[in-house]
Amino acid sequence: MLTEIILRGRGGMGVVTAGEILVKAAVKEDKYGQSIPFFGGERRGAPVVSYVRLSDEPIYMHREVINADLVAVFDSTLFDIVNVFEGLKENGILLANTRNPKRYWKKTFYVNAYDIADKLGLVMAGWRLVNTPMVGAIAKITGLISIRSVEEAIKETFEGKIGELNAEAARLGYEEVREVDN
Amino acid sequence: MLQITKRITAMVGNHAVAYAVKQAKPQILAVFPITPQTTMLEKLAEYIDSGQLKAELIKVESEHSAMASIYGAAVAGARVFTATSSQGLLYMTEMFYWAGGQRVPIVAAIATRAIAEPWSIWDDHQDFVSKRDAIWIMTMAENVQDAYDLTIQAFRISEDKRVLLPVMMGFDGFILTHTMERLEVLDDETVDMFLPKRDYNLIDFNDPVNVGPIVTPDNYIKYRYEAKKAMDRAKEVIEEIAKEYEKISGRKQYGLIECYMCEDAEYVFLAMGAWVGDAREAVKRLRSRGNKVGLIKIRTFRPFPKERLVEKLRSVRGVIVFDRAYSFGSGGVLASDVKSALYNSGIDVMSVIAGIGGKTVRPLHFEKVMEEVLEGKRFEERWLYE
Amino acid sequence: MSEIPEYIKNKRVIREQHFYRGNAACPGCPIPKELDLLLEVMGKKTVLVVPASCTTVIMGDERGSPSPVPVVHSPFAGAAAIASGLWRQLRMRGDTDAQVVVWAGDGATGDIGFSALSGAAERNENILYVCYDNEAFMNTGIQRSALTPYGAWTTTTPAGKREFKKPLPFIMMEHKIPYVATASIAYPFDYQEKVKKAKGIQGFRYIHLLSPCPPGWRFDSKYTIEVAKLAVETGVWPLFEVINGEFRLTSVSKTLLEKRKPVIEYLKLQGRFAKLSEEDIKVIQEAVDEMWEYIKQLVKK
Amino acid sequence: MIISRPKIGSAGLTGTWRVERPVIDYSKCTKCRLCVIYCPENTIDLLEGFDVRIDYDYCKGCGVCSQICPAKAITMVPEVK
Repeated sequence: MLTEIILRGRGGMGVVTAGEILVKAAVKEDKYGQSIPFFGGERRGAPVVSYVRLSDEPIYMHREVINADLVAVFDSTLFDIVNVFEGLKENGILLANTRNPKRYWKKTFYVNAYDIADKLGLVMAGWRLVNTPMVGAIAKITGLISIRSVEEAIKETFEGKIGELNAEAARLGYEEVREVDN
Repeated sequence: MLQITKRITAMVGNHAVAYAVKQAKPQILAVFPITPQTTMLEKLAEYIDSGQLKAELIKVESEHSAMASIYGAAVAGARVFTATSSQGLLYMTEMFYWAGGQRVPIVAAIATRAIAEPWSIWDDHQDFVSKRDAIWIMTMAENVQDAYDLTIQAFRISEDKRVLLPVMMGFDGFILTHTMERLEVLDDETVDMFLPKRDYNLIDFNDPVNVGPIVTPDNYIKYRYEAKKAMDRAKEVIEEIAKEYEKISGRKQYGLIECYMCEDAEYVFLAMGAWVGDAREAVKRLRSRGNKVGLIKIRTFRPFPKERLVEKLRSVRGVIVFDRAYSFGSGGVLASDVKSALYNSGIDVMSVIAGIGGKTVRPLHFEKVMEEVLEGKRFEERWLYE
Repeated sequence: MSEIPEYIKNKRVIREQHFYRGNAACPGCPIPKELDLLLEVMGKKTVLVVPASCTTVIMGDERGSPSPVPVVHSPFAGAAAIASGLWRQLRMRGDTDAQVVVWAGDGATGDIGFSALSGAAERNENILYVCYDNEAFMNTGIQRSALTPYGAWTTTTPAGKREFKKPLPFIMMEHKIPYVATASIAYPFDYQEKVKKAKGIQGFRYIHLLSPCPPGWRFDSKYTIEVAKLAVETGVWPLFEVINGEFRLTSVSKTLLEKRKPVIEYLKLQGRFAKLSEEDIKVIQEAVDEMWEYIKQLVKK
Repeated sequence: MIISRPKIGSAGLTGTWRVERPVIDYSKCTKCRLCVIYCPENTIDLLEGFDVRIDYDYCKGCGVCSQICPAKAITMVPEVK
C-alpha cells in the first residue's frame, strides 16, 4: 500500500526534516519511504513544500506527489496565501497546525503544535519548532508507523537533549491530534 | 559461505554517495561547491573533521583545480574522489580529458543538472553526456541505492588492471541528491574486502618517469587505440564486478543494462537515470492492462553496451528512447547511440526528448507515449514540452 | 674532435648533469641550465610539475626525457593544483622529505594559471612554484602575455605593448606566503642560494626567474647572459627576497638603490625594443625609477 | 599510461643543430669554469683538475661560452668550411 503525503510550511520550519523523519521511521519498520524536498532556493519564511511516500513495497517513482492521501499544513497562516488543498485527493485528509480548528476539508484533523513547542521550549532563533509534533500527529492519523519508530528516528536526527525534547513533542502531537467533527 | 551483513537506513542521495566514498577510504579529495552537489561536499568535510575518514579534502578555488589536484594525487598513488555538477563539470572539462587520456584511476560523482544560459539549477543530463568522449567510464544511477552501489563499484572498476580508466557516476540533481530513500549499506569490513588497497603509482623516485609527455603522431593514435581496447574490456569487467557485488550485497546488480519485463515485450522504453523508476511504474501499469511492454535501463553509458542491447532487443518491434539531453543539430543523445547499435536490425527507434531543465515527467507521460505507439503511431523524434 | 688535446680527452668528468643535455631547447635558451641549477639544490627526491610551455617540449616525447627526476605534465591552468594534490599524497604516503616544484612560464603563471596559483598560495600548499619568465607566450610563437613589458614587440603587439608588466613577485608577496624571491640566470649563485632557502621552508614558496629568450626577445643567442645581467644592472629586474614578509635586496641589486645603469643599455640589445621612441624609453625609465622608489619603502620597513 | 624515462640526448644528437662551433684554446684557458656554469645546454664538462671539455655531440653552438669567457679563450668557428 502506497501512501502519499504533502507537507506544507514555511522555510525554516523544518518541513524537509519532518519528511525525512517519517521516512526514517518507516525504514525502521522495514518499510519503504521517500522524502522529496521542494527543489529550489529555499528562503526563510517563504512557503515551502515537501513530499513523502511511504509503502511496504519498493517505490519507483521520483516525482512530486500530486494525489495526496494527506496534506499537512504546518502553519495556519498559509491558508490565506497558498492553495493548500492543491493535490489533495477528494477523500484525503487535511491536517492543520492551528489554535482555531475549522473543518477545512471533508476529513480534517488538527493539532496545536505551537503550544506544544512553547510548552517544551522548542524555540530556535525566534521560531517555534512545530515539525516534530506534526510528525507525531501524522503517525497517529495514518497509522502507518508507530510513535516508537518516530521517536527513535527523531533521536537519531537530533542529538542529546534536543532529541529528547523533540521526541516528547512528537508524542504530544501523537496524543493531542483530533478530528474536527462538526 | 559469505555472511551478508548489511544495515538498513535512509539517506538522501548526496549523503549516500558521501557514505560510499567514506567506506572506499580515499586519501585525497577535492571538491568545489555547486548546487545540487554541495551537501555531499559538506558531508565529506564532516566525515574528515570528525576523524571518520582519514583523508585530506583540498578546498580548491575552482572545479578545474579540483580535478587537477586529485589528478596529481592519483598519479602519486592516492585513491581519489571529486564531485561536481553542470557549470562546474564544464569548467572541469579540460582536466576530465587530461585524466581520461592518461588513464588514471579516479572516481567522480556527477549530480546532473541543466547547463546555462538560461540559468537553471534543475535536473537534466546535458552536463553528463557532454563528457561522453573524455575516455571515462560513465554510469548512471536510478535511485539512491543505485548511487551508493555504483560509487563503491566505481572505485573497483577504475582501479582494475584490465581497465585503468577513470569512472564517473551520474545521479540526477535534486531528484536523487536531495531525496531521502531507504538505503541498505554494507558494513565497512565488507567494503574493505571488496575494494583491495589501490596499486597504482607513477611517482617512484628510484624509477623517475615523465608522466604525460608529448607523443609523436605515429604513437598518439596507438595510445588512443589502447584506450579504446580498455573501454571494450571494461564491459566484461563491469559485469564481473557487478556479479561479485551482488554476492556481497545480496542485491541484484545489473552491470551494463537492466531489462525490466522485456522477455516477451513488443515495445520497450529505454532510458537512464532517475526517471527509469517512473518508466518502471508506467510499465507496471501498462502491463496490468495487458500490454506487452518493457523497459531497458542503461546503467553504463560509456562504454555503451551495444552487444547487450542487440542481444536483449532482438525480438522487440520498437524502442522508445527517452533523452534528457540533446545534441543540437543531430538528435537525442541516447537515441543516436541506440540507433547506431541497432543499425540494420529493422527495429523502430523512436526518440522522445523530455525533462530538460527539470521539466516534470511522470509515469503518465511514459504511458501516453507508449499507448500511441501501441495504437500504431510512429515518430522519429518528439519533444514533450507542453 | 681534432680541437681537443689528447690529455683533455682522457680526463674524467667531475660534475654530474642534473638536467640532461641534448634536449629540445633552442640554442641559447637558459631553461635547461635553470633546471640544472634548481635540481642540483633540490636533489633527486623532487617532482616537477610542468604546465604547457616551452618546457613541455624541452621535456621530450615518449622516447626520452632530459629530466632525471619525475615530471608530471599539466595543462596550462592546472599546475599549481596538480602540485597541491601531488604533495598532499606524497605526505600521506610518507614521503615527507620529497619536494614538489612547479616549473611554469609567465603565461601559465600570470595569465591562465593565475587563479590556481593564487588559490594554492592562499592555502599555503607546501610547494615551490618557479615562474621562468620569458615575458611572452614563446612556445606558441611570441604572443604577448600579462608579463610582457611595456613597449615590447610581440606577434600580437606588432606596434609594441601599451600596457605595463604585471608585477607578479609583488602580487605574490601580498599573498603573505613564507617565501618570495626574484632571480636571474646571470646570477646563478644568488639563484641557487634562493632555491636552497626555499627548500628549507615549509609552505608555499615562489621564485620568479627572469629568463631571456633569444628568438622571442630578438637577440643573438650568445647574449643570453649579457641580457639577463643588464636587466639586473639597469634595475629593470631587481633581485630580492621576502622571507615571512621581510623584504631584502640581494646580490648586486643591493647596490642599485640610488644609481643604476640607464634602461637603454638593456633595451638596445634586444630587437623587440627596436622601434621604441625616445618618449617610450623615457616612460620605461620612469616606471623603473618609480618601482625603485617603492622598493626603497619596502627596504625601510 | 603515457610515460617516458630519463635519457641524455632526448632530442637526438643536438650537436647537428650547430652552425658555429665553439673551440677552446687551452693555452688561454684559466680554468675559471664560467663556461661550465653558464653553458645553457650543460654541454661543457668539468674535468679533474678543473679543466673543461665541450661535448660536441650535444653542443648546439649558441655561443654563450665564447661571449662570457673572460680570457677570450673560446672562439666560434663556422661548421661548414
